[in-house]
Amino acid sequence: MVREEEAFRVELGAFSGPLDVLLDLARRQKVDLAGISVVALAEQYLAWLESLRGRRLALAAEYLVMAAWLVWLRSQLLLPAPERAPEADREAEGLRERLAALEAVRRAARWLEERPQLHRERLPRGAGERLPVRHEGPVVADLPSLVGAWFRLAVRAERGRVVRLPPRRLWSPETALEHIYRRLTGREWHELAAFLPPFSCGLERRAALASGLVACLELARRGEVELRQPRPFGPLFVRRLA
Amino acid sequence: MTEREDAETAEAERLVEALLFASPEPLDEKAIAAVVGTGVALAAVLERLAARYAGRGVRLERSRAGWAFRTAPDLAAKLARVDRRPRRLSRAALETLAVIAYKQPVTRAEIEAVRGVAPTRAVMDQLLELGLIAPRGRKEVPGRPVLWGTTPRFLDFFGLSSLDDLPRLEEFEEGLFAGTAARGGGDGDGAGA
Amino acid sequence: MTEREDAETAEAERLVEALLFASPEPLDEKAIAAVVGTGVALAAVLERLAARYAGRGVRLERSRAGWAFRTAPDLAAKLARVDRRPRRLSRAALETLAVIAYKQPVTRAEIEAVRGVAPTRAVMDQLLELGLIAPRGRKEVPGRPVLWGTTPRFLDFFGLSSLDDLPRLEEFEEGLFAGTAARGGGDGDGAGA
Repeated sequence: MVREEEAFRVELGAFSGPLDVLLDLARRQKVDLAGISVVALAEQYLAWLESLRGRRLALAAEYLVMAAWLVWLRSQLLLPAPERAPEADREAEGLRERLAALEAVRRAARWLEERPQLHRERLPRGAGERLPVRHEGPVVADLPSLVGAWFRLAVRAERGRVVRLPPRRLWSPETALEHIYRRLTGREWHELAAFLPPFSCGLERRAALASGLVACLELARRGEVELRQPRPFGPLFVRRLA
Repeated sequence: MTEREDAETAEAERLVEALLFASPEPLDEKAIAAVVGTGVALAAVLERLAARYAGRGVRLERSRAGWAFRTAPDLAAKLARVDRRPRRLSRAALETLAVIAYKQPVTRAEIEAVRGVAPTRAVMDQLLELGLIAPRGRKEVPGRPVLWGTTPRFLDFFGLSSLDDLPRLEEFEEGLFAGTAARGGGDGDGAGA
Repeated sequence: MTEREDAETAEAERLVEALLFASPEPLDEKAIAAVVGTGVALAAVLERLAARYAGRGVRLERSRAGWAFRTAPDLAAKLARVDRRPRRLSRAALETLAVIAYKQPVTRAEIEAVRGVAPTRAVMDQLLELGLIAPRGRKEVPGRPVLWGTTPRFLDFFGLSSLDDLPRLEEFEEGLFAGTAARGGGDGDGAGA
């Protein structure tokens, strides 16, 4: 594949690939393509290539592969018939056919080019109007989307209310530690909840409980208190060690 | 008018017709003259062209922006493309319906208070047309606004046997935030919803 | 035809006229029938409409892509500045398009075999973007290359009513082989032709 086609054309003029060059040279022989002399064509191609190299133009590999093949083909065709490689005549004929096919495609392309093209000779409606759409299909909705809509609204409403509340009161573990340590007296078990500040908001209470637990764990680590929880997720009890 | 003048006018009419057809915008007479040339009685050409299209499916219209072809207004309704594909309730309609379902009976103002925006006329009309909501009397406050509620068809539409089947946000909040203690009971509630 | 039928046909003609005027893209008879309804002899209506516009600045064209109004080609020179989108196809693009049109469905490798060079990415992109070609499945050979073909828009673009409007490729080859016997190669290699 000649990927460099576009870049290459700048250097080689209007040719898209070696076959294109050969077709152009063949047409300069001014005979029909079936009667074209492949030997002459090969020589013209090689001469053309030489002239490019003289101008130090970079050549794509494709052009050199074609050159190598033509050198071989020419040498074969110049031999007397009995000594030629049997495929040489076939190859020469194949080349003529390919050139004829390319020429036909080129003429077809020119024919297309000359058609009255859209946006060139035939203009479409410039200000197309968007026609209205009338929906007659059934309307569908499912329960999850209805419930989802409600939950989104409810949560948004809740958030809206939080903005109006005073900032959350949080009980830091340091405060909790000091508070519990000062109030924890005697040798009896006390429920941790008894030490919590009188927060009414659920979230603030839960946060304070967490801070209280952290404080108690720290006190236990220091050997100041011991902790007890009779059942999982049940109330926590704390008492001072002797 | 000589025969030649006649042919010229006819040719100018074709050109103006094509020009106005292909132009993305309306064209004023100056812009048309720039294409057609000044040797033509443009006003007469436009008049002839407008007359030719009178009563057709397309009309030549003149506005302040200029001349343009437009489909005849009486065809607008018939030209609508019919779309028979199922379509989902819009988000606005779903939200409005959800507020009515959960808070019924409610007034439009109460719906607006929850959603932040009032339901549009089109949304209310659609829900009414679908038979999902119905008026439930009036609220005895100044202005006596209509109270809205859901219909039996609403239950049908969403496959509910009663309004109690609608899951409440609180059930989920308990399950989500109250920790594992609440989980046992919360799960059972959820399954029934 | 009764008077009433006559009026109905006239009304259908107006409706089809408006519909086709409003659409920059061709509409096929199915799309037209979706708006006009099936109770109308659509083919006859379209025929009458096309006849009405014959010789005007705007013509009703028919192709496999459907029906569309287009400006008359003879006015092109004077309308050149109205449409700002004319884009010339490069020779490489036109040749590639010609190979696809004649040999479809065809792979890139097959296009390369004819032209001696593979179509570049830029050329394929341009043809795709203009909606002139489209993939037509894959060829069941190793690598399963994409097969390419032309679209209905290709017909509209070049003002063809169907692919049958393309001259046969052999017609373009005419003259290429003329006088073979007389010219029989100067160096002997042409003798076998």
